[in-house]
Amino acid sequence: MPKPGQHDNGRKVEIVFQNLISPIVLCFALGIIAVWIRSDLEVPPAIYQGLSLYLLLAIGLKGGVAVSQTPVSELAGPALVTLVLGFLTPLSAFLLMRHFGRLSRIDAGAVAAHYGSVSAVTFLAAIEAARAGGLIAEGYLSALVAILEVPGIFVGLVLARHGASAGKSKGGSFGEAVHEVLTGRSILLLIGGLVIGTLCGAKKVEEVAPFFITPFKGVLCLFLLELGMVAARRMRDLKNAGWRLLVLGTFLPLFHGILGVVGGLIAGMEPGGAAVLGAMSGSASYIAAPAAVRIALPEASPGIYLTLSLGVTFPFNLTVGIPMFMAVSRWLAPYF
Amino acid sequence: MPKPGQHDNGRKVEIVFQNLISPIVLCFALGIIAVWIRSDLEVPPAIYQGLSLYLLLAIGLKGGVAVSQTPVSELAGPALVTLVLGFLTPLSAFLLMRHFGRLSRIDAGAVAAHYGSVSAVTFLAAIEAARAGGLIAEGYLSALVAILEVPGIFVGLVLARHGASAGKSKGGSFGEAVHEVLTGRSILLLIGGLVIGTLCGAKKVEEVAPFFITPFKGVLCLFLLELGMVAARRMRDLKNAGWRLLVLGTFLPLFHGILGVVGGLIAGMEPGGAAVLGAMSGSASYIAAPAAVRIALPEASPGIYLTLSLGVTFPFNLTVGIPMFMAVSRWLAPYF
Amino acid sequence: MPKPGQHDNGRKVEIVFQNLISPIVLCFALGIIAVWIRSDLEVPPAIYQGLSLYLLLAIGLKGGVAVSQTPVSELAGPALVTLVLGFLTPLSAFLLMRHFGRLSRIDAGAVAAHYGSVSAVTFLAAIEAARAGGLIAEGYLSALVAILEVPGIFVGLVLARHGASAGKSKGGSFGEAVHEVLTGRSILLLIGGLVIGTLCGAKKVEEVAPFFITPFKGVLCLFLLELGMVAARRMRDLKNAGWRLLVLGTFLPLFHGILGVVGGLIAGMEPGGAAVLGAMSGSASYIAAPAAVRIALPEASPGIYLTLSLGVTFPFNLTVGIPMFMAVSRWLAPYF
Amino acid sequence: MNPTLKKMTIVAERVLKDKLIRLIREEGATGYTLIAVEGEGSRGVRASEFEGRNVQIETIVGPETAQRVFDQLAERFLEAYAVIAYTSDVEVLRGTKFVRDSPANSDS
Amino acid sequence: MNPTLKKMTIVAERVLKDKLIRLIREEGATGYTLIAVEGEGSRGVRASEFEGRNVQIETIVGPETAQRVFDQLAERFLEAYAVIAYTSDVEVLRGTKFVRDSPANSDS
Amino acid sequence: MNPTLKKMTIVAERVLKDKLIRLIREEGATGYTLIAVEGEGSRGVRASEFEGRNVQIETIVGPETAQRVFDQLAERFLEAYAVIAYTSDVEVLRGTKFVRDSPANSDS
Ligand SMILES: Nc1ncnc2c1ncn2[C@@H]1O[C@H](COP(=O)(O)O)[C@@H](O)[C@H]1O
Ligand SMILES: Nc1ncnc2c1ncn2[C@@H]1O[C@H](COP(=O)(O)O)[C@@H](O)[C@H]1O
Ligand SMILES: Nc1ncnc2c1ncn2[C@@H]1O[C@H](COP(=O)(O)O)[C@@H](O)[C@H]1O
Ligand code: NA
Ligand code: NA
Ligand code: NA
Repeated sequence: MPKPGQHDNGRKVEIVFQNLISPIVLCFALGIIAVWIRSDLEVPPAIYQGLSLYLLLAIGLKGGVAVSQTPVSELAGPALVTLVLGFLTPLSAFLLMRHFGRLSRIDAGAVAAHYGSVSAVTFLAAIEAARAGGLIAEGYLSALVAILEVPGIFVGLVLARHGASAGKSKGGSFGEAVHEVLTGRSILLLIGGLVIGTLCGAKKVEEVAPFFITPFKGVLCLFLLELGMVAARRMRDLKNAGWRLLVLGTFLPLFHGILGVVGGLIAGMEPGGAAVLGAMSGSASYIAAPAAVRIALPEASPGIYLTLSLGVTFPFNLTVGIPMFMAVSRWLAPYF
Repeated sequence: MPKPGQHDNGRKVEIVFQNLISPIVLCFALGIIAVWIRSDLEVPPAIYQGLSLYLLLAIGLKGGVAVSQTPVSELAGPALVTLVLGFLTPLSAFLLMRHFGRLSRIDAGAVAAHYGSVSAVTFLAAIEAARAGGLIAEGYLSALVAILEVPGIFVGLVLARHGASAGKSKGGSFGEAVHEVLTGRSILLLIGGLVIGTLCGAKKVEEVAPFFITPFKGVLCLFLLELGMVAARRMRDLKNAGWRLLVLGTFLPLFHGILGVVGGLIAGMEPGGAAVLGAMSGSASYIAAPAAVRIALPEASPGIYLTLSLGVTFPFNLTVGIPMFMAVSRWLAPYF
Repeated sequence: MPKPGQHDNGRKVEIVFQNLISPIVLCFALGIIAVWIRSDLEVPPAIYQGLSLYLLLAIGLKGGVAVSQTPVSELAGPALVTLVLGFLTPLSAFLLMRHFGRLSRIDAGAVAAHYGSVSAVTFLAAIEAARAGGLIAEGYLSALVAILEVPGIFVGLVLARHGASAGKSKGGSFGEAVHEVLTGRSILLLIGGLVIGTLCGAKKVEEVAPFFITPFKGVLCLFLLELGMVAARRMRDLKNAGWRLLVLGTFLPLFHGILGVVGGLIAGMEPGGAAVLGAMSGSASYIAAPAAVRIALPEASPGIYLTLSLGVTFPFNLTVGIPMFMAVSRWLAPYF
Repeated sequence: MNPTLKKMTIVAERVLKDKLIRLIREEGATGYTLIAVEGEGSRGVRASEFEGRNVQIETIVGPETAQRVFDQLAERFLEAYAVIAYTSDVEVLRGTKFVRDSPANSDS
Repeated sequence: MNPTLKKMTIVAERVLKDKLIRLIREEGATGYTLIAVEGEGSRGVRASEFEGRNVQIETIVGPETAQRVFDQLAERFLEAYAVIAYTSDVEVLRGTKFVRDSPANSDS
Repeated sequence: MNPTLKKMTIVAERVLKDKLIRLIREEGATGYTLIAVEGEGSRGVRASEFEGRNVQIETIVGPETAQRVFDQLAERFLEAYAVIAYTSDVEVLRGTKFVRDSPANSDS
């Protein structure tokens, strides 16, 4: 076992590089470039929706198979830690956004809902990075994605509502938002896939593996091409965001990420798994959260929460965050 | 060879279970649930059409390769039996719908056109069930799908027209319906794939297998997700259908299914193949038939024929019919 | 080594046949038939755009990997020859269209832009034909597609503009066309894929191979189904084209094709590679060129350039041209 | 210069697409625009998901053509199929392009 | 025979789709047609690409229903959401089909 | 309260999309809605299937903006490209939102 911190710098740089030069990251970059040079490239909305559907169902299936193969005793710790992260991270995001970021209660709650939830694509990129870096990431992590996706959104909404409930907000109802989140397509597909995977087990899922498992990473590339375009359009709004928000958009993923890594190691996960949990914890949702927030907090400004989650935190995690969580996890692992 | 009926019950239950706990059936269930909980899940129409296109072409290709490898002498019997089923089943459906179901001649003919034709997805699910149950199903069965698809529709239309021709019906012409059926996309893709597969043979189709063959079952899952949603929407109309139609919607598949199994065994097919032929015969079309009926019999009520074929018979076959045809075929096979 | 011309005829016929009876060509034929029999088959536009996106990115990726494995010294010759073809072929197309085809300067330039560029699908079909015929085609050929795609379009536009610049043309600006071509999605995806493939190298691209490489040929089949329909619609306009244009539509691919074969052999390519370069050189663009021409030369008639490139030259190459270039290349190779 | 014509909109189940296009062409329309739509009305009919959802056909025509198409729709399709149609007045850029029906040119 | 009704068009962010359909149904619309659209306005809001782009809802209604929907839109959605709405006069084939609102039948 | 404005509809080949959006923006439109359509007209032109089918642009504008866009279309695009355009009167919910053109505010 290497003494902590030893060859660390060399490896760290290498990991960063490994992470950046991958089809997934480069497709994201290609999407950004397409917007910058004003290309007429476009992924038809139907294709984009089809790809999301596929990715979410596939993540669920993989997670389900892993769950069916993991003893409950081994799952309990990580699941609990994930749940705790689902409550802690929106709270810290809310407080920082409110006091350092100077956002209104509504906007701070909206942002908190995003940072409390999880970005499935960041999760996937972290899984890949772990594999490329030779680290082991537990198969049941996809199940943790499902666990992490919901609570943070509710905590964010409750925080925002707490003051707003005094008659101010109209249009958005909390009940509807609950329904929206729980029946929303992303949760449905993720949980649906999870249940199907768990019920069917490895052998039966094997039969659909040539569609759901093997080509998965390639499909992710196509998806990231479009996501790059969306993020690039969001980045244009960065100039209106103010430096305080930009600082938080990079500090929050780091802070939550390291919380996640530590939590994962405490729960006894492998260094790779803890790093991935860090990436999940440090990521901000841009699928489930925006829809719920739009319903429950229509007065909150999407220009703030979407720009932060998609224009700042997502690319930050993809390029800096993930390799850093890997390095931190490697570095801390021997102490656990 | 097991004495007929011996371990039958144990196996039957196991087969039923095997059939129900599969990614395909569970994705169908997920679609149904999505509608029930009013999720905003939707498969974009373009994706759905793309999936159908893929499935039909792939079925054709596979069937074509099998045909190219099967001596004509071996094909002749099953093809003839299939043709006979294509005439018998719409007739029995018509008579039962007319006299027991108390439908008008037009509506009875419309329903007959659906039950006389075949549901490609039921066929596929049956193939999978056979494989999962360790039974052999002949490769040329896909070719029989193409044979079974057309005649039943015409018989149904002719039966409906027989009385209606007395000036009553306007708008829909039989000639147009013939054109619609024969040039309709489902037939075109199925026959087109069949011819391409036959001409190219196994070796050349091998080259496109990583797209058309290997991931096929996974694609089918996605398709069934949407089909579950469509069926669930149809099920809402069940309450208007009346108990007589519901009874027929489950009796017809059983009756036609057993006819198909017996026919298949007579033609010398393997027990698995006969069971699949049973499932085909017992299934009701919801791709080719509805379009043709809508053109030729616009007065017929889609609320009846679609609800029966998609809301009753399809889920019935998927869950009860197919395992039953397997069991019946196993049970009868020794007598042939 | 076989004496040139010896078993040639037998092999030639066999190659032609091999080329025609393939899933790719037959799917194209199925598309044509669908239009002829007025089927209601349609590939949803979103699917078609998704398929193009996939194909272009995949070609680029494959080319990039090949480039990363090829020493620059080996690439230089073929790249140079390709560039020369990119200038020669639009010029010859322009002169022939102007003087033999009797087109206006604008229309001749528009057609030249198409014949100077390259059809990615013809390239792919040629690659397949080479493989089926047991010939070796260099992996870096995809990179040459990118090199060949752009210059011919500009040469064509310049030729058309040369006279038109005298105030006549309005609406279309050359500058916009340059932007359109360089940022156009086809170039962006091709070059983007190329760069990603080169940067990532074989090992990392391997991870997305189950999506971008293995099923590629099958996806191509689906694409050709739609392309067959588009071409068939274009063929309807053939009667208005006049025999002079029809003659050129078959002469130009042959002429440019043989130029390409000879150029490839001079550059030291394998017979298979030279044949594919011939097919590229002989092909006419129908993705990048039409968009650029429509912007820069709106007065040019799409009825002429699209009908020629898609209704005449593409099917001609697919059925006659490619096998002929293979034969010519085999026949000439021993002399180099 | 910008003459007033009718914009006719027809929303119908997909299965009628080709027939409706033929109909409006025959009655004098010089063109049309097709939109893939979804919808719900009083009939709730859909031939099959596979056939796609509804189709909306928009065509700029002279008032006489509009009336003739209305009449044909009522006679041939309105009863048995899920179809609705309506017109509104539009002011068209270079409107002469859209009137083909010889006697109807002098639409009053 | 071809009575004049209102065609109301609502363009809104996708997330409102179900609510708006419920609203127009409740106010008396007998049906509607949905179109998937893209758009830009003064707010530039989009909940998420994943939710799809905007949705355009077109519904043929009597003038009273139209006014009520307008009022509801203004009260409940206009402020917080990206939504626009407008109406125009249309002449409808078999227009009786489109008026359901009992007292509003005699739209003045 | 619900002022009458113009709804301008432009149907054009895809390749013009960005130019047309820029045009209407420059002439004072505050927004627009885009629909992917198919169509046939007198020219039958399509740059390439790959580019997608036609595009329909709908924009709510004041009458002066509408006229200016009409003029620009006629001058710059009508001849060489497949494009049609028409306007109709619409009554808009909170219509002040849609009029930006400073001098044109008092559209007569
Ligand atoms: N009131 C309405 N407003 C707008 N579109 C309608 C309306 N009623 C029906 N439609 C459209 O017309 C189609 C057929 O209507 P129906 O014949 O009433 O089932 C529906 O699917 C809708 O797309
Ligand atoms: N002037 C306009 N003309 C046509 N559509 C518009 C206009 N303004 C806004 N829209 C549409 O309404 C949506 C919401 O607009 P807004 O609330 O202004 O952001 C936009 O995304 C457009 O689709
Ligand atoms: N009479 C018409 N009614 C509706 N749309 C039309 C009409 N004529 C042309 N179009 C649309 O405008 C596009 C261009 O027309 P054109 O320039 O005549 O080829 C067509 O592709 C149609 O989408
Ligand atoms: Na998070
Ligand atoms: Na049947
Ligand atoms: Na060329």
